[in-house]
Amino acid sequence: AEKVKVGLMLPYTGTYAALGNAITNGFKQYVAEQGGTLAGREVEYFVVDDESDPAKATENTNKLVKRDEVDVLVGTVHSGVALAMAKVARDTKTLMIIPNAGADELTGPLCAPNVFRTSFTNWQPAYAMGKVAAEKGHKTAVTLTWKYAAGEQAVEGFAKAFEAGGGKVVKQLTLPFPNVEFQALLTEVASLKPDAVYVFFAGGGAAKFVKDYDAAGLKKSIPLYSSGFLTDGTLEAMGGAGEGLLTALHYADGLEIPKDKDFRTKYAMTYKMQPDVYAVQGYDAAQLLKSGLDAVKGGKLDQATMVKAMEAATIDSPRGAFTLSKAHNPVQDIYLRKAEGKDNKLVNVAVKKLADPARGCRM
Amino acid sequence: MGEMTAEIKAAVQPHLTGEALLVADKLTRRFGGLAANQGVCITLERGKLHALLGPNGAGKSTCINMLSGDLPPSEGRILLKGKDITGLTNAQRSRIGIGRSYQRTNIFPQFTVLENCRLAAQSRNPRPWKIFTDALRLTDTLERARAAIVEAGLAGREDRIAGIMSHGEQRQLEIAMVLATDAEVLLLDEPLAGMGSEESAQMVGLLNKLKQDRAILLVEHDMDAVFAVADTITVMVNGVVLESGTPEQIRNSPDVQQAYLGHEAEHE
Amino acid sequence: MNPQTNSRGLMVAKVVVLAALLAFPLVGSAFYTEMVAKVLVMAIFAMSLDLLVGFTGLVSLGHAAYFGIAAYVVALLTPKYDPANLWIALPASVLGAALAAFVIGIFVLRTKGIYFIMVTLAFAQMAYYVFHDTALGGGSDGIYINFKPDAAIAGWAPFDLNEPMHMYYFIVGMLVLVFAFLTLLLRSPFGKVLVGIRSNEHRMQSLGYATFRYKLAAFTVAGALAGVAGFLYGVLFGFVTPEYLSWHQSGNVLMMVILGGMGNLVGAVLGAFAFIGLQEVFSGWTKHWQLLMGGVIVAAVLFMPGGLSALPRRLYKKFKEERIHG
Amino acid sequence: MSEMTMDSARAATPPLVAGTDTAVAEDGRELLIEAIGLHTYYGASHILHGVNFHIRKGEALGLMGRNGMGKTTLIRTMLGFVNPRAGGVLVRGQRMTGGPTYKIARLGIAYVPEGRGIFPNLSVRENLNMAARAGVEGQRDWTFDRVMHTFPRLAERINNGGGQLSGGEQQMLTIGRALMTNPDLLILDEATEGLAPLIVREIWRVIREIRDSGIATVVVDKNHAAVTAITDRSMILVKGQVVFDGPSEEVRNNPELIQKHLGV
Amino acid sequence: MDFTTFLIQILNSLQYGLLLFLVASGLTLVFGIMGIINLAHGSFYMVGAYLAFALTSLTGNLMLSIALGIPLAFVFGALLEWLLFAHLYKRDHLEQVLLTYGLILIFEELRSLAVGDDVHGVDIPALFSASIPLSDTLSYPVYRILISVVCLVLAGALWWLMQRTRLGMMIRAGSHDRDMVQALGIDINLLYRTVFALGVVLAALAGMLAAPISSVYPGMGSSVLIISFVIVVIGGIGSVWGALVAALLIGFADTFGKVLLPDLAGLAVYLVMAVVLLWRPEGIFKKG
Ligand SMILES: Nc1ncnc2c1ncn2[C@@H]1O[C@H](COP(=O)(O)OP(=O)(O)OP(=O)(O)O)[C@@H](O)[C@H]1O
Ligand SMILES: Nc1ncnc2c1ncn2[C@@H]1O[C@H](COP(=O)(O)OP(=O)(O)OP(=O)(O)O)[C@@H](O)[C@H]1O
Ligand SMILES: CC(C)C[C@H](N)C(=O)O
Ligand SMILES: [Mg+2]
Ligand SMILES: [Mg+2]
Repeated sequence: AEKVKVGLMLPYTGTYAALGNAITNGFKQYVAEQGGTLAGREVEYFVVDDESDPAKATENTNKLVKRDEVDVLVGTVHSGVALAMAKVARDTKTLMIIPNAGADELTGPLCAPNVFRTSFTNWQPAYAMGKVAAEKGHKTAVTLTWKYAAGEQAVEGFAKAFEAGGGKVVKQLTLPFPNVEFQALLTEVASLKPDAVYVFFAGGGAAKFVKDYDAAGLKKSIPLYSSGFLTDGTLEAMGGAGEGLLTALHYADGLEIPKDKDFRTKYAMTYKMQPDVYAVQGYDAAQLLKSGLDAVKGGKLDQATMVKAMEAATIDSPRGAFTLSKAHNPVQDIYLRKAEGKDNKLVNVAVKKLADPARGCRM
Repeated sequence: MGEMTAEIKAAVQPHLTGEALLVADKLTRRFGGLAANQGVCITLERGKLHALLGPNGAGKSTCINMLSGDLPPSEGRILLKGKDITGLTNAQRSRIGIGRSYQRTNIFPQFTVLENCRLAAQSRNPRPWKIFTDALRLTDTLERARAAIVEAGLAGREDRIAGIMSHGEQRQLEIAMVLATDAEVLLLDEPLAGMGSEESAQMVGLLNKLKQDRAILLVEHDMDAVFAVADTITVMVNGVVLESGTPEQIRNSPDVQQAYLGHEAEHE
Repeated sequence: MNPQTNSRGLMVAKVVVLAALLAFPLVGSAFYTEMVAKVLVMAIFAMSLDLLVGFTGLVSLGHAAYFGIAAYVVALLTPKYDPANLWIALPASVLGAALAAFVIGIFVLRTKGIYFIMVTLAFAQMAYYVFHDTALGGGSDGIYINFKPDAAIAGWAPFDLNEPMHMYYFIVGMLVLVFAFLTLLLRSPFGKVLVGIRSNEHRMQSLGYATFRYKLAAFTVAGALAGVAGFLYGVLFGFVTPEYLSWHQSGNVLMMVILGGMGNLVGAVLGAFAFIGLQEVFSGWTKHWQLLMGGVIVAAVLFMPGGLSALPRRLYKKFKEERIHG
Repeated sequence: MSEMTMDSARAATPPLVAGTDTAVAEDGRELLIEAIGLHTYYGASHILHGVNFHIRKGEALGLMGRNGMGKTTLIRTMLGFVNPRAGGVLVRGQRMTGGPTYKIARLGIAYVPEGRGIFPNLSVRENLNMAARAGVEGQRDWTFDRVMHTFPRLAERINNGGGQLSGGEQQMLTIGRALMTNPDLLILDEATEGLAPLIVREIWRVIREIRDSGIATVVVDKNHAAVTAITDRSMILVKGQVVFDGPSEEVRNNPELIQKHLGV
Repeated sequence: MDFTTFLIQILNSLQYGLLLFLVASGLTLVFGIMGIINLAHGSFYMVGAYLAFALTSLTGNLMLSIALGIPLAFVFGALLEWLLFAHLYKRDHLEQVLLTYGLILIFEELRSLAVGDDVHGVDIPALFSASIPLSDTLSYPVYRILISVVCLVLAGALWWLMQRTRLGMMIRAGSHDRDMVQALGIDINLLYRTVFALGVVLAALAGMLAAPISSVYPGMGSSVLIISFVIVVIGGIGSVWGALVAALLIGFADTFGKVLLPDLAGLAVYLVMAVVLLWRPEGIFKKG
């Protein structure tokens, strides 16, 4: 069979570099498990560092699509970059799999037959968290996030579920991305004295936020909830400050799933480190691609056939098997996790088979 | 001529006779507690060279700075042909015919001697809207620049880069630039400093020629030169005018000798 | 090599380069054609900044503001499902950028040196946050230009920017225009004054030049030309984000100018080619391409003072000295 | 080459006692600076054409020549600011061709540059204090107070920024600062430029005083009469070549010499 | 905002301002006083933070790590000056911009190659890990107070060094005329090498001290770079007190901007800079 050309457009420098690397590792691990091929095809990689810079996104995508003529685009972490990628993918009708970026629009108003996602929408874990917070009997909450797409959408998801469950979001605080001086806002939180606080942060900012929250004495008095990105890959950096935090995400440590155990052992062996949610998403992107390739059976890469197969696929993910919604976003269990040591230990399933509402998707 | 000017002429400088071009009317300039100039009155007449003398720090450069618009006076007025120009910027004053040279060489170091002077000459007729005309084709400007270079004794050195010329040559260029602006009033701050004897002598000749249709204020510590060209001399000390008069009066004034000249011929 | 043959040599070189640019799309792939087009746009941007930095001595670290504002103007003028008219959109973008530069210039030109660098940065950052934090231009996600402007004049369209070739030649045309305009401007009396201001502004004033006005004019012209580049960039990629106004963008174009050699229009073009070209080549080699990029930049500063455009002269001088003493 | 042949120029230079620890002139006085066969270039332009130079301890030397003849270049070459393409510089018997300048200065050489080298961002007091240092033999003859005493005008402006001084005040400050290093050799490049006659006379007096106290001086000044009056020896440079090197008296008594090379 | 909250916000502003000054102090020295435009200053800050992380995981104690890190940073700074910066003093300032921009890229990649791209934490030393309660919900960490104290001490020391010592005078003189300083018998190369290294030490120290509260992450250098420049410039280049005042001003603008005008918070700092520089085109404490 002909080989398949995979374009990896991910951040390899800058704040999200670690995420880009994890996704790449995950993807390649699945291919390695398949004996170095996907559906019997040799995989040829074309790699572009997108630097998480939306301004360069269009051309970077063009590099893969027009110069390298890849069969499928895999990327990326940053929502803004992903939006630009998806535009090129739609315009050029290139198959695209998003292994992280959570922007709701990608599988909402901007959904397209050739664009898939193996990660999440920003809305999903946030919604689950809102539900849990309401169920815990909290009446008031304050939200706090960076003012950009991912943060705003997360807050919206949380508020939706929390208020549906009878709670009230009394104030939505924001600060510019990627500002990390939280003290003023923490003081504001302390003076509002809500029953709960919901935040969306990731990476270095997340670690700093949790430390500041703890140091300000708030962790003892007001429970902190978040989408799981807050504590993924950052617990070590938080020192003890993250201990006991409850977060919601589509992945957790200590899932009693054979697939996951297997995945983790192999990952740790190959890369000498523990996998995280990003590695899983990369791994699943490769799986999804395989299901498409299987459908064309070594023949020409007919997109319609592939799309159909991918839409119907059930991905045997380490996070637990999932299927795709009509808008091509995972319909997945969202777990409630609790930070213990360096792990985000599974507490329970917060929402089963949660699908993004995909408002605005006409597909 | 304004009535004020006449009054000043009569009261302060009775020896003045010609057409007053530039008048400093009780100029005062303070730097914090220090009054670098206090109530200084000076009149520059067409056809005359007025020398301003005084010990170091007396306020001579400060006075020139106020006349040229580089420094605003704390008090007092400046009149050009009877019109109050105190509020004008240095650029505006330059355009109405007041040119100056600096005590500390102030040139365009990266440019050639010719370009230095060409820019000076161009300021008479800047034509900024002519953006599709080659500046080097504006012959009137070029000619004036070349003439100034020759007058300042830099002939043959048009294409040298100004910044890497010797100190004395840069001092000559400093003068050439004022000449190129073709100003009616010249304010020269120690033009001879750093020049060799030959250049100095040449300069004295030039000043004598220039003053015929201009008014010149000369600050200079070279007494031989001053007495060779000055028609009027004002001596300042500590920011105030000590004495003003003809070269003869000044040379023989005991006050001036004590404050500035010292007693003649100690080792010369 | 006397100055005469030198300038003739330069002329020949320019013609050769132009011919190469014109021929490129005929041999290069569509992708590389687009890439060269991008470099040319950045070259226009770099030349506009060079007018300030290299010729007038005004180091602006906020030049991307005008680039970005022009891009937003086309983006906002383009209806969602229709193209805008080129002959309206282009002048509007350029005017928008020029206007912004004029107004900001009135404020920032009161400061000098490093302070000037910082105030230009401050104003650009404010413009950045206006687009970034408000819904005006789609917030941080930016907006798309779904249709490239239509070149029709009264129903007749001399070219179609949706054709990559046409777009490319349009950009080459704009580059040549901007280059010619700046060349003429710089040898005019006006241009000579700018260079004089760079060398010694105080003396220019005392010679009678109202330097503020000249600087404001230069700042506005540079803003307008940055606007030309911003317009082309937005149209070329069909996408506009606040990042176009960011200090990174301002910094990058400044790097191009310095790398190419300040005060030299050809240098600005060379700088754009070198900066983007190296980025392309290195990022194709390794994930850690910025290490190579950084290394090249450091080496360039140490061993290539005066930038790329000073290279031929320095080599020539070295050659001559060797002949004398060797 | 007029007036002197190359050989006679050599003859006027005392032989170099190379390889010994202290350089000593024929008359037994220590040689502070000795330069032989200096050829200095700025880029491609050849400025100094084989200049020989020396100065002994306690000697006062006048260096004369018209604008652009290479006086400053000679000084800067000897101070190590410029590296000559040929020739060598010995400072107190140590090979110091091309610098480093600070080591040369520490051998007791102080420099007052033409066009003033004050630090405008330092106050008058700081300008002086930053330079204070004991001489090579530990002498501390010149103190802050003595400089104040020599230039009372500076005392009045003591807390002013260097950049705010009048031209002449800056000149005084530069001289004062050079003296604060307690040098054995003071090089004054146009030190009286811009100074009022009274002060100039004062400077000549100071220079004489300095010379009498055993400090050597090299004076560049356009006032030839004054220079030859206070120096023992004079040198005249024309286009980067030494055309005269001999007793100042000879120059004083020979107006034609001045006429010819200095153009008065 | 009730009164207690208001007071606490003022405290926050002060504390944040002092933290900013800590980062900017090295820049005040290298850029403000020596006159070297060093964009890589943020990278030195990052190097310091990673150094604290690396050394603390070896020694287990931050204070000990800082004691070890300071001489390391000094040597590193001196080497860098000798290798690179020493060649640039006589060049155009903009070439320094280009060089140090290249260095940012290099340091960032070397960091990535050496320790990877993960976020790390550094523990607050046990001695300072307590908190002081301010209101029923809010308390204030002792470590932050410690940092504030260090800042004030540093500001004082820096001011004293620059304004009251001969060394300071020489440094300031050197920024204006290196040749003349040499002619006075001062080894300017050695002097500047030392001071540059000192600047690197200050930046690294800031990184080391801030590591426990800000954590250690890729790109942390560039996030402080611009703000440090803003501070040095609006304070008035070369003025240590100016930088301190400017840092406090920015602290206030940022803190109250976030609380009162959350939608324009990003603008606040730059608005302050623009206004200050239009009001005083040479910074708050302009030098003669
Ligand atoms: N910007 C300033 N700030 C403070 N003091 C100043 C300033 N400019 C000049 N002065 C002081 O004002 C006095 C007069 O200075 P000015 O330059 O006018 O003297 P001058 O007569 O030209 O002297 P010289 O013959 O030495 O050039 C001096 O004492 C000087 O220190
Ligand atoms: N940096 C430089 N680059 C090139 N040429 C230079 C440089 N500095 C000086 N020159 C040239 O070297 C020659 C000698 O200059 P120098 O300054 O030594 O003369 P000088 O005798 O001191 O003159 P003056 O009496 O005017 O100070 C001059 O022609 C000058 O133009
Ligand atoms: C969790 C984050 C890495 C998500 C990412 N910032 C985004 O833009 O969607
Ligand atoms: Mg004066
Ligand atoms: Mg000289």
